[in-house]
Amino acid sequence: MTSSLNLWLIPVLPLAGAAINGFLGKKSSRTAVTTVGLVFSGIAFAWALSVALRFSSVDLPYQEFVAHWIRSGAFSADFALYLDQLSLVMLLVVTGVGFLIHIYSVGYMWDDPGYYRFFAYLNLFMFFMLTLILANNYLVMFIGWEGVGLASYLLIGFWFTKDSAASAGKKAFIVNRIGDFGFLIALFLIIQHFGSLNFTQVIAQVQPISPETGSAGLLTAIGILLMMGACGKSAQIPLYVWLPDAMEGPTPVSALIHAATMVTAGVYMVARSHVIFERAPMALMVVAVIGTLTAFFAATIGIAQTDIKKVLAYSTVSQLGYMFMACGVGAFSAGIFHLMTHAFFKGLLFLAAGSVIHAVGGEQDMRKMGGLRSYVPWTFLTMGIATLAIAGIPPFAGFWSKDEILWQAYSSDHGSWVFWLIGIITAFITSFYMFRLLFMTFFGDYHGAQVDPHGQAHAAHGHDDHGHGEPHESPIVMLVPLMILAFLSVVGGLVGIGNRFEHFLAPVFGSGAVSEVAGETASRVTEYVFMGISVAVALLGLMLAHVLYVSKPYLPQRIADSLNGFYTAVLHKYYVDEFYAKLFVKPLIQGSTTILWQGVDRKIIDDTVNNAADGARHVSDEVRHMQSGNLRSYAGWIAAGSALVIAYMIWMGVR
Amino acid sequence: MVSVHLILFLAFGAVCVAGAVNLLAQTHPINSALSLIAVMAALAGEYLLLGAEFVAAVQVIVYAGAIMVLFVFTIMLLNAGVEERTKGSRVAVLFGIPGMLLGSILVGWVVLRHSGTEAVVAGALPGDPKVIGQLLFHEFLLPFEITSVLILIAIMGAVVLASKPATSPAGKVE
Amino acid sequence: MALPIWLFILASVIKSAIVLFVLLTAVAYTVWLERKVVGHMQNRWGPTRVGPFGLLQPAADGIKFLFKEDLTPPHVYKPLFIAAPLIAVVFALTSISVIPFGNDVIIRGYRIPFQITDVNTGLLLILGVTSIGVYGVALAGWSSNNKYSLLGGLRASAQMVSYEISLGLSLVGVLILSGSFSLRDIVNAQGGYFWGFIPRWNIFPQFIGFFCYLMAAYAETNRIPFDLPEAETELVAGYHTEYSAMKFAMFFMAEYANMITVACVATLLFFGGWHSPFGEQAWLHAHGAPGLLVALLPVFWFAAKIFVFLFLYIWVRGTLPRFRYDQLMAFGWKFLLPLALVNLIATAIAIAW
Amino acid sequence: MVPLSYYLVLSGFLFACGVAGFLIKRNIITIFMSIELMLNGVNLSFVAFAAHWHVLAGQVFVFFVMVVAAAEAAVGLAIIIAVYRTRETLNVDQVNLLKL
Repeated sequence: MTSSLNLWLIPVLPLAGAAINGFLGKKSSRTAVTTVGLVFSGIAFAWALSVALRFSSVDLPYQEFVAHWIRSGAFSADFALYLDQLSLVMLLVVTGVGFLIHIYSVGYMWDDPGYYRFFAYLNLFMFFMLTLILANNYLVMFIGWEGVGLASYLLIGFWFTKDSAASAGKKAFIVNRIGDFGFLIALFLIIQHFGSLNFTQVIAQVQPISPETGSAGLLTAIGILLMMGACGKSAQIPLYVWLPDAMEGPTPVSALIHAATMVTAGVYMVARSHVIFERAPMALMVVAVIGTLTAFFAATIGIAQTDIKKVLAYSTVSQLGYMFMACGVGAFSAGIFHLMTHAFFKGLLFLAAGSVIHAVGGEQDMRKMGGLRSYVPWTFLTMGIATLAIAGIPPFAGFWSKDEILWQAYSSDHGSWVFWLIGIITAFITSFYMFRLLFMTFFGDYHGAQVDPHGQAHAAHGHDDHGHGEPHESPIVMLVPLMILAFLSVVGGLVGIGNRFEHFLAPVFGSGAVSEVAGETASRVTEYVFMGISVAVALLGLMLAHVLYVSKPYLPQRIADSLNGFYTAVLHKYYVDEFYAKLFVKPLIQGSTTILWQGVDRKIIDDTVNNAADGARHVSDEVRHMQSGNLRSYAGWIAAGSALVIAYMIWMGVR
Repeated sequence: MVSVHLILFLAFGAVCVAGAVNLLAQTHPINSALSLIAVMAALAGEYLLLGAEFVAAVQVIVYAGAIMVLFVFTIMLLNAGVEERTKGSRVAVLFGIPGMLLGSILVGWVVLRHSGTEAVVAGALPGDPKVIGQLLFHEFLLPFEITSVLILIAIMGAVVLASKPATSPAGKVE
Repeated sequence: MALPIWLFILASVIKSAIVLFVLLTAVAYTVWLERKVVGHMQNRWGPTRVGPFGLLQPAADGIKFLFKEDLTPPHVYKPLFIAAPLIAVVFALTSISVIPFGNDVIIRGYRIPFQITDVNTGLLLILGVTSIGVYGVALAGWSSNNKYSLLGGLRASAQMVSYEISLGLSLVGVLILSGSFSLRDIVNAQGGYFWGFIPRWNIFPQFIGFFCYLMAAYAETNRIPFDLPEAETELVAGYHTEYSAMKFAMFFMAEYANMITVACVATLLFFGGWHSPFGEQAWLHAHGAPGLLVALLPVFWFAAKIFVFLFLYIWVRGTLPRFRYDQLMAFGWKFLLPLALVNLIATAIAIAW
Repeated sequence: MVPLSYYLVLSGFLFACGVAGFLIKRNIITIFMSIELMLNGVNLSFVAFAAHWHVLAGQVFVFFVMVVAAAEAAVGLAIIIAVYRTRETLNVDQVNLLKL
């Protein structure tokens, strides 16, 4: 290994920032807090860049030992870091986008009383996320995994005085627990069978196993359980329900955690353990199915949402579905590619949405917006770019990655035309609702004049100085990140041309079916055909949206009425939340109330304790008469007792 | 042949036993105190037989000369009379006495049965003051210092306890 | 060479008899001396009638004591009332048994020490015996069932216990210097001279110790200025108010015997025992003086020193008034004890260097 | 020569007498004396063992016991005086207020 890269600096710096802000921030001024928060995350980003520059000179995978942690018998898990192409990509994405969103937050959260808290949490999240990425074994990864869960809980419930926010945080946390349960079981299985959680060792042990051998069942189990964890973290069916509610958090949080970085942790984890999945076709199938269903399902819900952030949330879910679809068909590099581009444009979308909300003074309902493009041109511009990107219009970033995924879904040996079909329909829906969002927000004429400037969101955001009356452009500090991200969303996809990205990641995922297929001219033709289809679909969605929401605004209502049952179902997200409430939550509450509380706690535990106490009191009531207050009686007791002791000792043979 | 040592041991032992029994038998504390002094003096004799002459001297000086003087003094000060046989404690009679008897019988049985009959040579271990001093101030320095602290505390406690409270009837000034 | 056992016993008996006789005579004549000296100090003649200078006065006193009626008051606690004077006198006389009066004498090659018995913890034995002696006084006071006696007994016991501490501590300095409990060794350690002319007596290095010892000794023997137990002006006659005839005489003898014992101890410990202040013994040895002279000269010096001490006792009695009891206790605990401790520590440090 | 067991039996007897005194005596001062008697019995066995095993530490322990006894006597007698001042009695059967 060449000269040390000091990777440990990258996670530790944000941690230091979090500590400083968390402990001292309350007293110090906003500028100080800003400086600390930005400087530490910025240095982390800079360091990540320098690492990337020196990357070629490092022999991979580069591992860095930090400290001993657990050493029990043969098993050992250390605090150690691991760097290869995959984690480098994630590293750059997280630090870069994270840093941009930090900058953005300065403008967005400036008036919030919990300013220092926000930055402390944000830096804390950065620390955990980087730990997750750079971990060299599943256990450290799990620390980061749980840590980002914690950070997301804290940030979703950032305005904890608001019930919905607090409960949303709780919901996210609990739902994630379910996924983590599976993840943990998977880890236990890995320890059980491979005796280590170290990536390199696990891979080394899994490599020789071929899908046909007996232990494939084991690998399948591990894979499915890992996928369960991924479902929790990355909001896949059936555990996606927390993500839409998570929009209660501040918009930068939604952008950073619930679009760009954390929710992709699941994808990263699946990709990281690709060796296992590749040897468990069953698990791969599960991943693919879940991903595909989620993509379609969430997209359909996205159509009917009127809250701008909810729309983005569901689109996030469906995009994550795409990524999982890619992983499921064995095209991990495609998934990661989409992860990166998605980080760019979805982060951008959220930030732009935040800017819009900021512009209209905290209003999130798209029906109360419209015609904003004249008020907030920059926001409009960037958001348009992002929309084009996500809709998959070339040459924007989303096009390349999404098209790659679709192509793989069809062509790779794990894939099939079903995935492709659903994927293409989803692409259509995606572009439709994204443009719907765009048109509803920026076109037509402004409906927001009568917005009560002191709405609840208003109170939460605390934009007292502005927000009422005319919508207005956001400050420059918020616009700069938008522009940078916009630029990235434009060019970000170009790295994928000619499968350069795949080749970059090839050392990690092994040169699978991906490159050869891409190499053949015959299939290249078909690939171009598919490319055309997806573009056409995207444009179709654009036009439909334009027809419905620009040229003939009265149509949607009519359509809604015509298929009203389905529409309401979609509007209420297929009643999934209610369903879960009936199925899991209520029985849980009932059971714990009747059995655990009334039964176990009251009847068994409390009564045991009370009876013991009563018994003690009664016994001592009798015994206390021994304390007669007479010296000689005490002497008598002592003498008798010592006689007994002596007799016992002699009997025991102590002589 | 009955050695001088045995004779002396029996003589002093007889004094000890007599004194101890007398201590129990006498009803007046001062007689008990005097018999206890006799016991102590006889014990000093036993120590001499065992060669611990320094211990014997200190036994006489400290126990007979100081501690028992304190007792006698207290008896005289409080003018303690003949004790009346009150029936205060059934436990002492029902459990204490049998317990005491049982314990002592057991111990005596064990001692007589299991301790070998090898003799203790008279003066086998000359308790030379010099050596004892060496022990006290080197190996047992810490206990020694601790006991000195104990003594100090005891003195202060005694002063505080016996000092006449302002309101109580005047006792003998001490 | 050592004596055969029978000869040893014989010698011991003879020595005991001599010592006892001498001691009792000394006691008697100390009384006479005291009366004479105090008398002269008070411009009186003291006893003059019986014999020349009243020299037969002690005999007359003895006879009187013997033939007086020995009455026992009805209210006393008899056994102790009788036992008390015996205890007092017996323990007073016992302590003389370990005191060496002079050098060993060689009779037909047999070493015979001028000492009844030479135990190597003689000093401890003296201390123990004197501490036991307290009971005589205390029990006398208590058993005679009389408030003056009781007060006397209480005072005696408290005072003796208190001053015994200072007494012991004041002696420890000497013990450190000589490194032995055996009186003979202590005395031998004091032979020779500082710088050739000052006798190597402990009084010089241990002056403070000697002072403490003197004070404590006065208190131990219940002598003026510490004779609180028998303060005539306060308690009629203290602990021996109820006593008469021979029992009273026993207390009397006990007191003076104690005085002599204390004087002996002071001489042995601080004044070089039988060593003479001048170097004449060696000179006599050199010039072959008669053995008897050589043997008795130390005894003479010893007696002379004791006489000086007794005279000091009497002198003090004739001079000083009596302390108050609280003054006595304060003096003992707050002045004498710390002083003795300081002296002890100083000596220890000096030796350690 | 005297067997060790004789000394031990003697000390045990003294100790037992002390216990018995504690049990049957009413006068608190006498009870204290009984305690002293027990301590003396223990001391005897200490010295006997010291002579038997040729370990001088046994005699050293006797000194510690004496110190403790002295302290105990001082404090105890002071307590006795205090008790007598308040309760005007030395009979332990009359001093039994310390109870539930």
